[in-house]
Amino acid sequence: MKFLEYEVKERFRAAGVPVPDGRLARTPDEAALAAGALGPIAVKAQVPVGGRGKAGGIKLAKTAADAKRVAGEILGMTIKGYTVKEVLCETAQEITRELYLGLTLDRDARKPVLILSAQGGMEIEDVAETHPEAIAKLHPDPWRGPLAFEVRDLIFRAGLGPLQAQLTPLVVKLYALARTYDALTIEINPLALTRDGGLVAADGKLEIDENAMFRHKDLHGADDSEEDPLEAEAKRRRLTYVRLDGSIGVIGNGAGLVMNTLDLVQREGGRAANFLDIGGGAKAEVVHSALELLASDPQVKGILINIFGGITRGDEVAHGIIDATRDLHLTLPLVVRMTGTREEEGRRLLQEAGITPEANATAAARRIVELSSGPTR
Amino acid sequence: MKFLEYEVKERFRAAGVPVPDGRLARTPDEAALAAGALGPIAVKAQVPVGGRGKAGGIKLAKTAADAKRVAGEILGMTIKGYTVKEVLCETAQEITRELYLGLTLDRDARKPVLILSAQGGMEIEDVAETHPEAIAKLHPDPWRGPLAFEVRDLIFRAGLGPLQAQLTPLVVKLYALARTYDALTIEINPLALTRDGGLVAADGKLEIDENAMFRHKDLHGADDSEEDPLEAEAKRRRLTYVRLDGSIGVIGNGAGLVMNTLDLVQREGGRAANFLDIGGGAKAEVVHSALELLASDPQVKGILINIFGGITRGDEVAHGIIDATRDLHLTLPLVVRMTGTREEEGRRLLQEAGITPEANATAAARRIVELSSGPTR
Amino acid sequence: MSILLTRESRVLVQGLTGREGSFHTEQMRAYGTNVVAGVSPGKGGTTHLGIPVFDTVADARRETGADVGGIFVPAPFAADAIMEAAAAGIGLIVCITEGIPLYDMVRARAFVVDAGVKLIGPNCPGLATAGEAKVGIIPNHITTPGSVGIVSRSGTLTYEVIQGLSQAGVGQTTSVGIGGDPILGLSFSDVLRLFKDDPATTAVVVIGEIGGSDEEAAAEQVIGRGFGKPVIGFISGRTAPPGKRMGHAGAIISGNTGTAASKLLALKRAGAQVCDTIEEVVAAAGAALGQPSSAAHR
Amino acid sequence: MSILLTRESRVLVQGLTGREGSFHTEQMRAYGTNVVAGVSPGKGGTTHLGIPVFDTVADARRETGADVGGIFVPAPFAADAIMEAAAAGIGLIVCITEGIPLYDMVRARAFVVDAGVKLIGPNCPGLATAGEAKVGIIPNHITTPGSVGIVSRSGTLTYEVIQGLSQAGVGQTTSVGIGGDPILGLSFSDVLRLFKDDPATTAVVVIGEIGGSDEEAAAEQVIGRGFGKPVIGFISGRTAPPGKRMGHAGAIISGNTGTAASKLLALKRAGAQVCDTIEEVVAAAGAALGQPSSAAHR
Repeated sequence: MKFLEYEVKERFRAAGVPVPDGRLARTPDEAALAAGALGPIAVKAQVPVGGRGKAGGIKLAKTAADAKRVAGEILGMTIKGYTVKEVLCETAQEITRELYLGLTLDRDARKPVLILSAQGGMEIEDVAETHPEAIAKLHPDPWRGPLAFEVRDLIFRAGLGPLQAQLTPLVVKLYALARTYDALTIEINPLALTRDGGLVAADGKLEIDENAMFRHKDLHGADDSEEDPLEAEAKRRRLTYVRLDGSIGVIGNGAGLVMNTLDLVQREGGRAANFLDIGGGAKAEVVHSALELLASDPQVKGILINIFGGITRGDEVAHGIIDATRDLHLTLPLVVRMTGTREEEGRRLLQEAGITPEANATAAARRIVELSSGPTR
Repeated sequence: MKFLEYEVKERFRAAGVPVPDGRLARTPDEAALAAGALGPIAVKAQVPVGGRGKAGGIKLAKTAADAKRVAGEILGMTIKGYTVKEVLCETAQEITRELYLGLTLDRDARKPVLILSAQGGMEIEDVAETHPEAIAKLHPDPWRGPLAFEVRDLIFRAGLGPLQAQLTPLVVKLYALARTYDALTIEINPLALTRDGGLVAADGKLEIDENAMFRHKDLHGADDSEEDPLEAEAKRRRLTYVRLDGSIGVIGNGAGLVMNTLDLVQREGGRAANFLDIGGGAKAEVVHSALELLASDPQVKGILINIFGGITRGDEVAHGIIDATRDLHLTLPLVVRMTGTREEEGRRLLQEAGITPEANATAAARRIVELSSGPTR
Repeated sequence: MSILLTRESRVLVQGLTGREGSFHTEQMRAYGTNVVAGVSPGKGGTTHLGIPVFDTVADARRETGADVGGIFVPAPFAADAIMEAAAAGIGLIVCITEGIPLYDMVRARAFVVDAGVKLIGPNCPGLATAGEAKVGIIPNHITTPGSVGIVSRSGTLTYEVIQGLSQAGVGQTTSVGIGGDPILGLSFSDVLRLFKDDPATTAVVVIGEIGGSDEEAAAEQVIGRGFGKPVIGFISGRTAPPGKRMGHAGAIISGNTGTAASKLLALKRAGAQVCDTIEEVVAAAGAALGQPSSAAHR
Repeated sequence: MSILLTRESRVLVQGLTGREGSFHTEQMRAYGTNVVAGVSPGKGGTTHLGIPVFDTVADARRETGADVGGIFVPAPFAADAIMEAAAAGIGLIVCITEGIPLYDMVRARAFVVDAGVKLIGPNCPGLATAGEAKVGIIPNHITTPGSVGIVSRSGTLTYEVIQGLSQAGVGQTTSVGIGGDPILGLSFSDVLRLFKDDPATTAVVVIGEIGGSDEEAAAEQVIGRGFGKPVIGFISGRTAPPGKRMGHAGAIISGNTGTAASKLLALKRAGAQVCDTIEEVVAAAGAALGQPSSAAHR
């Protein structure tokens, strides 16, 4: 779950991380009022993606009239598929230096990692390539969290020793926020050093672990439903779905198996329209729902279903397929490969419904590519 | 720092530890109002000491008229030296069983210890003697805190398995409270099992580590200034003072040295009126303040000052003694033993002021006992 | 004769009385696994499926000598279950549960490492020593005893390989699904080291996928350093686009790391035979054991 | 020739640039202590009292080879300073600071134990190896080299004993003030074990006080099990009433535990000679070394 900048900053403020004064505006007039109250402001599009500045989504306004005008320009614009519905109007900062402070998962270390960089304001991955010496990392012990002396050491290693007194509590607070919100990623970028010597979170990012949502039932994230209605619909249906750019719809059980099915489709000369994992132990309804989703995609010219039943039962899957083809009046080419638990029952049900399952995944992939041949681009 | 029952329960409630509905009353009429709102209530004297029940400080009231009457009896009574100024009026509980849950420091383990007992409602030390098998203990790892499986194990060991689902989160919350408040001791006693099967904190105790007060500047504890004005005054003067029952006032630097001075006084046939440690590096003003305090005690018939200067400087101590004897027109017998840092300067100053220091602690103790002989009881 | 699990292993099931725990425990017993105890707090003293149930893992271990644990408890309680097993001295913990919060798992992993015990998973199909015992959810009927070891991040793809091998007449020693989460217990390297030292295993199949760099680490640190047995490698997700999470929290290509190309290259450099399809994997495993490669096709 | 500290010890001072740190570092150097580094975050690269100052203990240790640390930082930061020293591999940490919060200290102690290093204190006077080196605040002029070891919970009472011994012509090896707090690093038992193994120490003075049961533990587990050297014991607080905290957070008699009587009895049973006054302690130590006991009186 992701949050918009203003939502992140509300949480920063509550945790004692300094943020600029700001107000949310949904109309140009509200932006003008904000400028009246705050003085010169930055007007910032609230969208759950990076690159707002380059896209023209962040503009300065010295007066209320300015603010009204630029807010009028930004509100309603589309940035990477997201329509701007709100702008954050923030006191303009006199920034003398931009730093980076963030936490993310270090997969290889199997621990979260705090990252502090003397080079902020850009993507940390880019800094890692261009100025690796400007980045310092700390892997806090998962039980102890970052200890004050470890944080000081991080700061000295990042070459930010003179800011140590201010930065140490900030790093500790950011980690505490990460823990409180089960953050996969939390970032202050840029962490701005202002003319008066203070540190302020000029922009912030927060992404919460979906697996931990049972601890955060009160939270509602940003509406990050892409303009693509299929991904939004898949999310509503609780299907693990990723949109791709080919023409063959793929359904399978298990991430590795589905990924392999995509690979097989490509190997046979086709391209998949999606990744769709129905998971383990899926009932007929889930299969039905998945087929319905793919059938609604005009890009899909044929559907391949690949099931290896462990917990998942062949008869359940077969029922889902049969019901869906009937209910949806499905006319697209459909190829099924099915093995594992209750394989015999499932195959028999399918054959009775006029669907002949393929013997193995490679053959199934070849068959669907043949059946749905036709250019998609 | 200690808290009154109602203050402890406010914190329990905020942390999600269930407590009875209750209202604080400062007059019999307020107690009557509480009974009107809550129905049958327990009226409980709010004093920072145990043994209220035996002293008549807790009474039941079925009606508003009852409540007014018993509150009138309890308000203004004196329990172990404390005048009752407030009563807590709480919904009377139908208690079917009383348990104990608390945390304190286990000095030998060098860790805090959680204690759970199937026998509540009495002092846990008494349970430990009479029903040791009813007590289960858990020493949480200082970094990890009590883990859920460890808490379940604690509950099963205390023979409270059937309450496991309710008790586990309660234990975790109590420990979190202890950490939040830097509690030396935190107790729910009794932890009451009610007729409807719920658990409720019928009484609570909380004592905070004075050393951690810099983290809790917003907290104000119970007014536990004993009726003895000297201990209250010593606290205001930030002197480490303990009232004893003899006639010889004792001042020294360092807890071990002062304790040893008390022992020496008793060995020589006297009895100390107090323990007073001026600590390390005390300035003349502290010595002055300490002498002023003892001089104000009518029980004190003579004063013994025993200083071994490490950080503490002899000349500073001498200046404090000389100024105080002059300012206070001190006529009580005064014996000084002084050695260590700046011993020569201190001794010279004292001798110039007509005070001859003793050579060693034993001689000094003997001398003050001789000088201040006279019955104190 | 295998790694990690044998028919002598004394298996305890945490979450025995739940729906998943009950179902798979029956499957495990049908496979031949020696399930000696279950743990369900508050149900101690009862029996379920004829298996004695205990309140705590410590009790269960003391009373039954259980040395392997399978965890089928819901995600919010699974990290605690792992730590309970580790604290009680269970030597091999197999956590099937999917969806454990990241921070819970980071702490549980650190706890397991401190305790010096082995963890497989979470979010994994578990492991099966063919013809002897299994802990987890690998389908019973697909395994065949033999001499190929399997280690895999994917559940269903593991089944594909096992079934393919069995149908081609190529038996297995132990098949281990290490799980698809970013925070795991045993890694590819850990399991490969065990296979290296197992005399019964004469060839090993490694089924990786995009994301992370565990396959690369295993290639460089284990396979490439005198492994001494044929290794057949396969990576799924070659056609997955960067930045898109493919189901598993772990299956994501971030920047230049975690690509199938990098993993395949590392395996190749380490001397493994890399394959494009599961069929090729099966054929290669058969060939490595000296069987006619045609036997690998049906 | 002593325990824990010698003239070769390379001492680092955390909080060097503070008032207390500066004063006592000068005293330590005047005593002969080899102070090689100071640590004050943000002042790295400067010098203070001619001593190089570093931002972190790790830096200081790397650059100067410091192996003993003295901590003079204020209470709110002292536990962190202890952990920093332990993490940097400082083998002996001496924390003088008084008033560290209980939970801070409980965690720091666990950290130090995990790191496998030694901690003396907190809230202690430190230690002095007579004529060689001292870390802490024991007055310089009272020590005399010799063969009596001292271990004590009290600061000023330690000075009394050292001075009394010196004035009676009885020299010391090392005097260790372990501190008066309830949560401590080295215990009486730990220090006594070191004295037992130190050939230069031929008799040991133990200065206990009411509260806790460390004196009893030391008597039963160390002194009473073939200590092999005379031990002279003293307990202060015999006349302290139960339930009243005597200055030190540790000095309190709770119920039946922590009384002077119980400690004296345990020492006696273990074969120690227990004394009523410091003068008797001095006389007994002199006698134990074969000096005329009259020399112990001035």
